[in-house]
Amino acid sequence: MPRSAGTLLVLLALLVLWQGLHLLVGASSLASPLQTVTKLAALLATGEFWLNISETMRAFVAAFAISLFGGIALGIVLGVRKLAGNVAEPILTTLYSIPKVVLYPLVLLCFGLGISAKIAFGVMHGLIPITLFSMNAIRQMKPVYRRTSQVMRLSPSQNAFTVIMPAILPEIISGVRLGFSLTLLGVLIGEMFASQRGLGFLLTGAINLGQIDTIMAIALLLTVFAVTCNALMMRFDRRLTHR
Amino acid sequence: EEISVTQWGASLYGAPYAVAMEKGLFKQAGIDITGIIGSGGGGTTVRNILASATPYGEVAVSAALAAKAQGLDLIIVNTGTRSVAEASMVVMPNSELKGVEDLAGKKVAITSPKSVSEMLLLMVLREKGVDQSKVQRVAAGGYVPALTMLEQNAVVGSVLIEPLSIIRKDKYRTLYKAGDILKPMTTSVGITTRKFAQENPEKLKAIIAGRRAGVQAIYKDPAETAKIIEKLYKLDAPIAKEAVDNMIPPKMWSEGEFNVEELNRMVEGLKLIGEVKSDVDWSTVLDKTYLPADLQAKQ
Amino acid sequence: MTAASGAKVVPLAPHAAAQPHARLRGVTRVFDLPKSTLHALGPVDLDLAKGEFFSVVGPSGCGKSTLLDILAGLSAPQSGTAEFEGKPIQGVPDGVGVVFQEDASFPWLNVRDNVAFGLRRAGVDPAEIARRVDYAVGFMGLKDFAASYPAQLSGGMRQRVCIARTLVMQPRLILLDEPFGALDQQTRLLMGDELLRLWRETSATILLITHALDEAAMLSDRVGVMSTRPGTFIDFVETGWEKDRDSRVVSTPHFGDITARLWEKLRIEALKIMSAGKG
Amino acid sequence: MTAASGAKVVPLAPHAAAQPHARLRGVTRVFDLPKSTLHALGPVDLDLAKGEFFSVVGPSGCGKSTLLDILAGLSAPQSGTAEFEGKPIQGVPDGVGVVFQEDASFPWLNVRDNVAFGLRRAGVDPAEIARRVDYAVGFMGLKDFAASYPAQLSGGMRQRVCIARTLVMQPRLILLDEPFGALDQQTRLLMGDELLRLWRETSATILLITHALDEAAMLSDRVGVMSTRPGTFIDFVETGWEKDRDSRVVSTPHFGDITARLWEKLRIEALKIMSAGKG
Amino acid sequence: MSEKLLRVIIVVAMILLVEALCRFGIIPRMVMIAPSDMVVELGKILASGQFSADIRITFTNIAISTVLSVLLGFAAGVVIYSLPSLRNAIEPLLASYYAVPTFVFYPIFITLFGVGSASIIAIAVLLAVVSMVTATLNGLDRIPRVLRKTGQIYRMSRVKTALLIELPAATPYLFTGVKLSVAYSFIGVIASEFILSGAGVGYAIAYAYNLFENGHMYALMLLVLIVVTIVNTFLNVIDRRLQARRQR
Ligand SMILES: Nc1ncnc2c1ncn2[C@@H]1O[C@H](COP(=O)(O)OP(=O)(O)OP(=O)(O)O)[C@@H](O)[C@H]1O
Ligand SMILES: Nc1ncnc2c1ncn2[C@@H]1O[C@H](COP(=O)(O)OP(=O)(O)OP(=O)(O)O)[C@@H](O)[C@H]1O
Ligand SMILES: [Mg+2]
Ligand SMILES: [Mg+2]
Repeated sequence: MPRSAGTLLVLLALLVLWQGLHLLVGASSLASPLQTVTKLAALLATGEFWLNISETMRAFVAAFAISLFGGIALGIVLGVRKLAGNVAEPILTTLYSIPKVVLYPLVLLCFGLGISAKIAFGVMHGLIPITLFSMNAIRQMKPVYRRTSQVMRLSPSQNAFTVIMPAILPEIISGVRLGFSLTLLGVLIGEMFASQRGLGFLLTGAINLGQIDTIMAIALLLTVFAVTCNALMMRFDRRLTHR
Repeated sequence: EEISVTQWGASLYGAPYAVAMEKGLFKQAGIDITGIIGSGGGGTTVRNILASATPYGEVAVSAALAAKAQGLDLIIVNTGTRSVAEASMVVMPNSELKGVEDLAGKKVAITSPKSVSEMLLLMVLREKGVDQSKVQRVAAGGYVPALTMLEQNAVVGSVLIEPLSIIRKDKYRTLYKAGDILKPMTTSVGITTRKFAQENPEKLKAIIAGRRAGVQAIYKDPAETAKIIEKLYKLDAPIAKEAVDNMIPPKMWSEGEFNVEELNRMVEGLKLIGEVKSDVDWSTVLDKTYLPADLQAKQ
Repeated sequence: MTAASGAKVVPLAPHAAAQPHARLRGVTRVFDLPKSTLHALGPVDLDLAKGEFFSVVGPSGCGKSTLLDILAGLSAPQSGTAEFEGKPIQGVPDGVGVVFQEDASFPWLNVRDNVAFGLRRAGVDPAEIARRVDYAVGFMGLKDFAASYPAQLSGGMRQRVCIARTLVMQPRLILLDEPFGALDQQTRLLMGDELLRLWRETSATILLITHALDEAAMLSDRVGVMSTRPGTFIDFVETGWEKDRDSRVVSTPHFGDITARLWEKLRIEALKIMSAGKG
Repeated sequence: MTAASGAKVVPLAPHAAAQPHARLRGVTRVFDLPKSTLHALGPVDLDLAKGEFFSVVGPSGCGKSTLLDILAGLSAPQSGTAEFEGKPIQGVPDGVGVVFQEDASFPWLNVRDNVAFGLRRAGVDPAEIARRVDYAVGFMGLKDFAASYPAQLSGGMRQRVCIARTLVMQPRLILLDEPFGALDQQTRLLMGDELLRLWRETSATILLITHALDEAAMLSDRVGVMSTRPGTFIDFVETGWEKDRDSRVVSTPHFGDITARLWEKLRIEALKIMSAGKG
Repeated sequence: MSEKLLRVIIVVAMILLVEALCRFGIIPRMVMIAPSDMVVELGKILASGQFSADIRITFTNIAISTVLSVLLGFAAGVVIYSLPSLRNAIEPLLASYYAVPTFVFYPIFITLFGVGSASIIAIAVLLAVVSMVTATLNGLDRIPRVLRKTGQIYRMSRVKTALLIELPAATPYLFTGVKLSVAYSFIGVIASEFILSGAGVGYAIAYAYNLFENGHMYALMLLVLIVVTIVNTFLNVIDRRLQARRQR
């Protein structure tokens, strides 16, 4: 697997760069890879930290589930209803490029504090990309597939589950991958404001106290988590679609 | 039930609640407080309070007044902290600056415009007779970035606050402690909605009484307090100890009684940064009826 | 060379007299565009005899695929009547198989599953599915690729997958829309031979749309030449080949005659467009 | 019908005897793949007489475009020699024009600017550019589209833009790689006539790669048939058409003879692959 | 055209609905002020110039960050494109990039770039640059090989080929990257200000939120919304111009 070997090399180079930067700017601004990993291990050894992780996870899983199912459903509706899709698309792309953080006060005011605001904020980030990708997946599905299922006289449900779903899956997965990352980001930002638990809360605390090793450890954890999930989804995609 | 406390976990405002919770003092007073909702402070805390099932919380005076000014139906039912002893100004160890007077004509870092850090700086300058327009204030966005600016010589001094100042005390020299220069003033107050107060006077009284018991416990046994803080705030033992010890002499935590003089001192400060435009008519804001009877009498 | 001896060129279809397998009368199709309408096809009269191999040639955009859609029941004619096995075509009739112009293989299924797709949906017994799929995969020369996915195959092989997928349903009328468009001449020739073999074995009626005149000339019993849009049949050319023919007919003089006749028809049609304004 | 009377089919190229315009001797080309090498072409010997219209037919992937690249100086042969006008080909020689297999029109330039592109790069005087571009645009029937962008044209028209862009450079050797691949038979026929007219007017040497045997038979003086990869010439077929021919030759019996011969060659080649393993 | 009309109708209807909800007190004034009030407030703060320093800082930072991400992303894209083995190694990482919470690197940036605009710009660039890299790679990939060959036929130099053929051929794809860079620069700058900084529109919104100045807060939100919409519409117009020549 020379491909992943190359990726490993790049990761190694990043590590070296990280260490170099650490030496350059000093330990108070950037913890070294070793310090970070040690700190992460220490954090992971406390039950407290796992509580925070599970808090973040709860919000994230809920937000992601809503983005996922809501986004796909909405995307499919907009993809099938051409007019609705054409009308909605520019609105959605504009909403997508709004810095959603400016709406955070509004979210707090509407949802109160606690998990629902975090979930809402995660959904605001993740829903639109998944919707847009799903909509385009339907729109760009080769018309010949529809004709084929007609010629084979498939029932509507056969058509939906054995033709349309598998045909649009790859696009949907791309959307879901982006939606995944952005939902996570949204939940974290949400936690950085008003909460008493969660990784975002820990991050705020660490930033306020200048605990750089904690910051880096959480960032590392999040990065590893997100990159792993992403890689798994890509793997799943390749497995399933053979393209 | 959960209540909100500003800067929970980051500053010692919350110590009485921590102690009261740990030692079961709230339960003794007749209420079961299970958790504290923390936040970045200011209006966020006020909003958290409003959104809570038990809308009581301790917030900065400025936030309470701002919320009131915007027409929120709030009342102040007790006071929280009454000292600025945790705030200081640091310089690099090799700095030539000796005192507040030397700041004239120099650049110093504050967290953000109109923040408490700026207010305290301005109050100190006024106290020491330094023209505030001669000191250039740079907003860093937070205490840690402010220290970074200091280290990079972008400024000569930086505001700082405990426990950060204790954690990093070896790296800087303290130019002044705000608590040494400024007279005591009310820095945080307990607020609630008028509606909640009318419907649940007993609960409210229990919270205030529980907190008061917490404050008394702190002064009685600082060592134990430090242990509790260490645990709940996840601080190192010596730092927690020093942080608590520093706050004992200036009597940081009030038992809840209102002191108009100290309240007005804070308003003077808020006027300096322009957050409050005129004197505050406390009678419309304060409600003493939920304080323990002995404290109601104190002025 | 067994084929083509004594074959004649007969201008109009004698099959039309018998009870036709499929029958179009005065069929037209008009598309509604955003601001106008487009008369795409017709009026077309066509009779396909049972077991006939019929090819359609005509310029691009003349309505060949539209014609196929109507026969497949995928779209209804604007006017006129379309019948299959004596019944009017409404929706896709049973017994009709279609190989589309575009690659319609499902990229998420391997070759075997692609071929078995229709049978599974129709609820055919698994043992029977296996039998039929094996046969079709072998027949189309895909045995070594049964477990491959379409992305790993060339365009020509993918088209074969689609043909096999249609075949296993054992349609009585097979409609093929330029199935060899992506192939080079050599492979076309080989595929043509296989198509002929298939046709003989199943005795299905075949309608083949192609733009290659020589392909039409070599494979069909009868070639219909269409005009430019709105497409109508301007000529029917009987090839007179024996049923037992194969690609060797290309080296007979009669093959040259047929292609020459087809070319001449097309050239006249082309010159008409020319004089009407440059295409 | 003036053409094709008394034309004969001559197996090998007599032009080769004269001083050839372009000349290949023992030319091969091998590509380095990540894990192996691919022998794509040759050895090929070829002489193009000055003013000859030569066509190449052969199966897909046999190396036709590779051959063209070598003549155009876009890639160097692995072994053997390539000459143009008596000089070895090193880099793109002056006087050679190429129309590629793929659409090479520049989508960001309108038709006029596309056609003028090469002349501008060569620093030709603006008045002269205008004159030549006008002529070529008119010649290719693009006058009404001079200000249009390629995306607004059909595939065939875009290919004409590329031909015009090549023409204005007045090349002495024109290499055309399946220029009519995207067109239907009718339009091909018309384009073929235009190509013949162009060839007569400029008296350039033309090498045309095509997969349509009838196109090769109709247009060329001589057709080279290539084997499968690695491509070598397995036959040269002389058509014997007069220089003054046009598409009417398709309805002569001789046209049928030539196509039949080309088909037969290809069929034998195809059967060889068949027996070697299914393609 | 009718689609456009429908869209305008829908947007206007939604605004009117919110307006009505606010006016009738179904949405309390403390939660949200009516859209018409937002406009009035926006007019006021623009007239008073109270936030003009913040607005200037923010939009300058966004502009700088966009330009930097576009240039850096393009350059990096070209380099990665020309080194296929590096590219193979990097591509799986690029695909996961947006999963990294960029803003936690702020403490490092303030050490490297100091407190203030430079660090904020650095975060925004970090966020925005990758879409430009991806778009550049995509654009370079999609230059048909035959266009480069055509350049050779006209015996053009490498530089001329790059300028006259490769660049125009890749432009529509590059522009997609530019669009994304703008969007992410907006998000990066304003989010950083909101969370981390002491100046700028993002900070002003957070500050207004803290002090219950709903008027200022919603006026500033509206400002951001309007600017994003205008910039987006403008970019889309250019994009459609570029695409129109390419598509039927
Ligand atoms: N769904 C549709 N809506 C509008 N116009 C259509 C539609 N389908 C086909 N057309 C138009 O009808 C005409 C005939 O189309 P059709 O696909 O039948 O041509 P064709 O003969 O199959 O062409 P080709 O040889 O290129 O496949 C074309 O002009 C086409 O643009
Ligand atoms: N740059 C290259 N690198 C590696 N292999 C190549 C390259 N160019 C062509 N080939 C291979 O060389 C063989 C001949 O290619 P070429 O394009 O010359 O064929 P062709 O006869 O023009 O085919 P077609 O009729 O499909 O255009 C093919 O197998 C092709 O895959
Ligand atoms: Mg068609
Ligand atoms: Mg080729």
